[in-house]
Amino acid sequence: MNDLYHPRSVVIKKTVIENEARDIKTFELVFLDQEEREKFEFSCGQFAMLSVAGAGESPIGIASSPLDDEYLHFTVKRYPTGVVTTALHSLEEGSEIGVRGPYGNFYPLKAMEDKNIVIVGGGFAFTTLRSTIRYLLHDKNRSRFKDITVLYGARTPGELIYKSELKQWEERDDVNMYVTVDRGEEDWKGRVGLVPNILSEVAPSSENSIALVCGPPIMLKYTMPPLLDLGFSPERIITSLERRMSCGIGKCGRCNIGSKYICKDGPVFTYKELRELPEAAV
Amino acid sequence: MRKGDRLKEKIIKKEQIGKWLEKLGKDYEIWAPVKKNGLVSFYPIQSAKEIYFDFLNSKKTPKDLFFPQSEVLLSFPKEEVGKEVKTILQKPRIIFAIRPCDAKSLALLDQVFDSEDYQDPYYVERREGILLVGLACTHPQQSCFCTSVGGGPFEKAHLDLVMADLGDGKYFVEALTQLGEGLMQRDDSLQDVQEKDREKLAKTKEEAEEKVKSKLVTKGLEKKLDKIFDSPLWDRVHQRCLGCGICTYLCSTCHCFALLDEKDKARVKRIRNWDSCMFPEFTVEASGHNPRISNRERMRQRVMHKFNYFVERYGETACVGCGRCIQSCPVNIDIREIIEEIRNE
Amino acid sequence: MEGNRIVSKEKSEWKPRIIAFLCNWCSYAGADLAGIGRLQYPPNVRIIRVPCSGRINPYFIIKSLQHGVDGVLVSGCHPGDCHYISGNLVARRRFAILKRILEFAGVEKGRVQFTWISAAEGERFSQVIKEVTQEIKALGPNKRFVKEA
Amino acid sequence: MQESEKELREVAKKLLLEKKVDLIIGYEEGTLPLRTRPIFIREADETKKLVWNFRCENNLCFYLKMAKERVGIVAKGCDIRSIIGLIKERQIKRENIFIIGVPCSGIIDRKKIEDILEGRELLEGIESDSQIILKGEGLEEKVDKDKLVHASCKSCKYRNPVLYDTLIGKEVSQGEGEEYSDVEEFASKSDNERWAYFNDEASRCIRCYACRNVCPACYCPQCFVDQSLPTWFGRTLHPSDTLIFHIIRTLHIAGRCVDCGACSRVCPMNIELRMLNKKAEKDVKELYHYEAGISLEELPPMATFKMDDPQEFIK
Repeated sequence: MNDLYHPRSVVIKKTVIENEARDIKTFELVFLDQEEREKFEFSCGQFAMLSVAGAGESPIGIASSPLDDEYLHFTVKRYPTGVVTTALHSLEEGSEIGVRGPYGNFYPLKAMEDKNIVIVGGGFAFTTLRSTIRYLLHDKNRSRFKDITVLYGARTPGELIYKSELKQWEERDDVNMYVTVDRGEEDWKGRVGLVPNILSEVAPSSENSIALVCGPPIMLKYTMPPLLDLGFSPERIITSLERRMSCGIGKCGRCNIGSKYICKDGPVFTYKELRELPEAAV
Repeated sequence: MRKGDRLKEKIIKKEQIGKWLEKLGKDYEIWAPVKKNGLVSFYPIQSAKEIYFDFLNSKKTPKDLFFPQSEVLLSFPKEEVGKEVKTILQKPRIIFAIRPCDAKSLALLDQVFDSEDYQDPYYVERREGILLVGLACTHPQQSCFCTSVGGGPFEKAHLDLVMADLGDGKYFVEALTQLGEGLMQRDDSLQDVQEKDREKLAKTKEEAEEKVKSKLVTKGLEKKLDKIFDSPLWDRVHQRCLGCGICTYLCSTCHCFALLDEKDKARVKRIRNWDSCMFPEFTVEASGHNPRISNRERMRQRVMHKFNYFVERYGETACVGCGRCIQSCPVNIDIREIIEEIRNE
Repeated sequence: MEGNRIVSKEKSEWKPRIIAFLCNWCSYAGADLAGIGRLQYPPNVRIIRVPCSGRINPYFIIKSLQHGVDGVLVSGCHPGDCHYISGNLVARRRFAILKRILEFAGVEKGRVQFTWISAAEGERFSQVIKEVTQEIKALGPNKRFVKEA
Repeated sequence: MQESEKELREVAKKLLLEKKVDLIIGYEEGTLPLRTRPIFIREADETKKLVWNFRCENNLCFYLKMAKERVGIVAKGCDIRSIIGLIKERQIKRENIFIIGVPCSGIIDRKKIEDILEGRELLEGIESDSQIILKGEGLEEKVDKDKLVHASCKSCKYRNPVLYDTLIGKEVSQGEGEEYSDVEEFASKSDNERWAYFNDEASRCIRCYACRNVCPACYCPQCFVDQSLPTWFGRTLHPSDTLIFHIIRTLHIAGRCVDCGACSRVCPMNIELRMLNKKAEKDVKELYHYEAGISLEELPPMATFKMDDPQEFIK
């Protein structure tokens, strides 16, 4: 009866510190009851409520692919005033936490088939895009999609997350990888430049293409004009929003933007939808 | 329900009410308006003597009997999970003398908490286990505007039974559901309705409706609001706002909440508390970023949610015109004025 | 939690749980000295070391009561001896008002106590603990502010 | 009253016309009987909306905390004491505030009217010099203003502004009577009685925080009760949580509270918040001989100390 708010038990199998500042960690979670994993059917772009007993719950995007059926990945940034994120970061491997979800809508994977995919990500908001890339590049799926271009940027090389995977993807010839940083460092040999600028340089074709964009609000704001210039129509630009959430199921009211609830009607919106929402500020 | 079925109408004398409630009290826990510390609120009663019949409306809305301001949803360690939602109501309940506007607010909350895609177990159990005995409003206040938002002082919708004070020591009682009929039949001393009672009822109703002096045009308001999200109007209307939670916590339709954990010696409790969009903390994210930075944005959200977003989502205005926010606002922010300003914008 | 169990036993067996916030520079060392000197005092006190009595926020005291402790003792340096010159003097004003307000609200006199104990006063420390424990024992279990499970 | 209202409007108009201030914060008539409310005036023409009367119950200092421009504020004795506190604690700058001081013989406590009405609705209230006429359905009652004066005002010793840039009207006589008689009477009750009283008051609290928000002394960017890391106290309606909130607020404003009574007046649940605050005020006066909001120089008592401060309470 109280299933709605009842988190399922998972164990932290592994944690990976993703950045130099050591405040972004990826948690590999395994359900105590494997049946629960099977019931936990999700798609790329969705999120779940992670809960630490005594600290509370926090909405976190799912970073693993739906095809990673052994585990779930969540990449969490710890904030000084974030009760749950701080609690999560202090947990050791083997600790038990709760997962409730999956919630929200997802990227239109079906509509993306037979199309060129342009993925633009910034900073730590790359998580659900990572889920998507893993999904698209999976042996079972790759052939269903045309060209895949990934543009990912962070402020500094130390802030790039999923570094080993980025390298793997760069080595593949069926994906065009562009990794950039706002500010380079001495041993950084890669690109330096803001995501919107690199996007204009790379200039992926908009023909038969869909763009997925996810990043901090300021990046979203400046990425939209170049995408439009490249010929992407607003309904072909897909993005994901973030707001403070509490219930995850469209009831508690705090992620309300216009008549939509980000947690339920989102977090994935097309740029067209977004422009019609008050308060979205993109 | 068969409309106009006169067998479902009875007359009860004021002095009989005590007896009737005593009979009902055997099977039901009765909650009724009681005056304590100068405030009228709904409390469980033992005798009809405790009831404060002459109330204009209760200070707090009876919404908290369905959706409490603070409620434990779960508790850990996990062996206790699942035991938590025991039967919430020990005994079926009657809310006696609920006002029609507050009954309507429950119908609005149903849209949120008892919809096709989501049934809140805590809310639904209470909703199913609590009967609503309405008391028609013979003294609407100056700040009432129920008739402008689809209600009325004698509105019968969403009630199981409705009573109306005919002013001559008699109450007109009408059963509106089978359960309501059951309540009525509990007492065979209820009298049959005479023609003059019916006339009296019509007259009282008319008088009451006349007393609702505030007339607001809410039709088309949602369309107007669509266009004025960035209007300077919001700079004006929020100016006085103190940013407190009175309007939201006394509102009969506000339903935002927060889930949070609390630890005590033995366990962790996951608690659901009411929250208010008027508080800065409502939207502040872990990063410290707050998308609604000032009272201006927060008040706009409150108005938009009631008169635009809710309408778009559920087809109705999330306001029943009870006027509580107007009465209790410490700086006299008056939603009627705001609506008027929006219309004139 | 252990203390919790003690509370729930027969009243005759009831032993108060007391939290003592001790300044690192004086009273804490005083407690140490009492220990070194093998001075006996009741074992009902849980010590929390703080850098100065000025560090003690009224929240600590009220929160302790809310969590169900039966008494709170705060001890700092004698006036003039503060390691940080005046931490205890500012705190003294704060404690004075706090104590009066708590008692006004119905918290029994003696439930929350304040004292100055220097690093050299081991004997005094054990004496104060004896007295405080006795007084709180006489008051019985704390019922004020306790948020029951 | 009429005279001073006229004078007030003229002063305000002049201030705006001469561009001495950008904004006037004062009172206008509200939308309910006997209600006035804050008004913000930037155009000289609008000053005719200003009112000054027995019903100007709000403490307008709340708005000073966020004003960015030069502000003229209509302020009663207690409001001015609040302003002094804000200046002293560097929340506002003296040079940005033009104080239009109004001597005040006490303001209305609408809760007393509710008691008189006993559930009936007030449809009209007419204020005359010494009386209020209450009108409603089958109701017409004349009540002496004296009977409706808020408890804070009765014994107020600062009815005439202690600091101002211009004074409207004539000085009035100070309040009379023993200021702390309520507190003393209450203190004479038993521990259990006092605890039961506060527990009962706190059990009505709905955590709307109107008392805190309206309080001129409460200006923390984030209140302790809203802090999440650490979460100091619970956010439930348990009287322990709500009482702790009120007690800690009392401690925070001890030596700073000017007993303007705004917290009590805004409380929708009729919680008598003054009792705690008045007690703290009394203690501060007794122990440190300090009264809040009187001088711009003297340090707030809880931010300072004396070597020989009383310490009879130290074991």
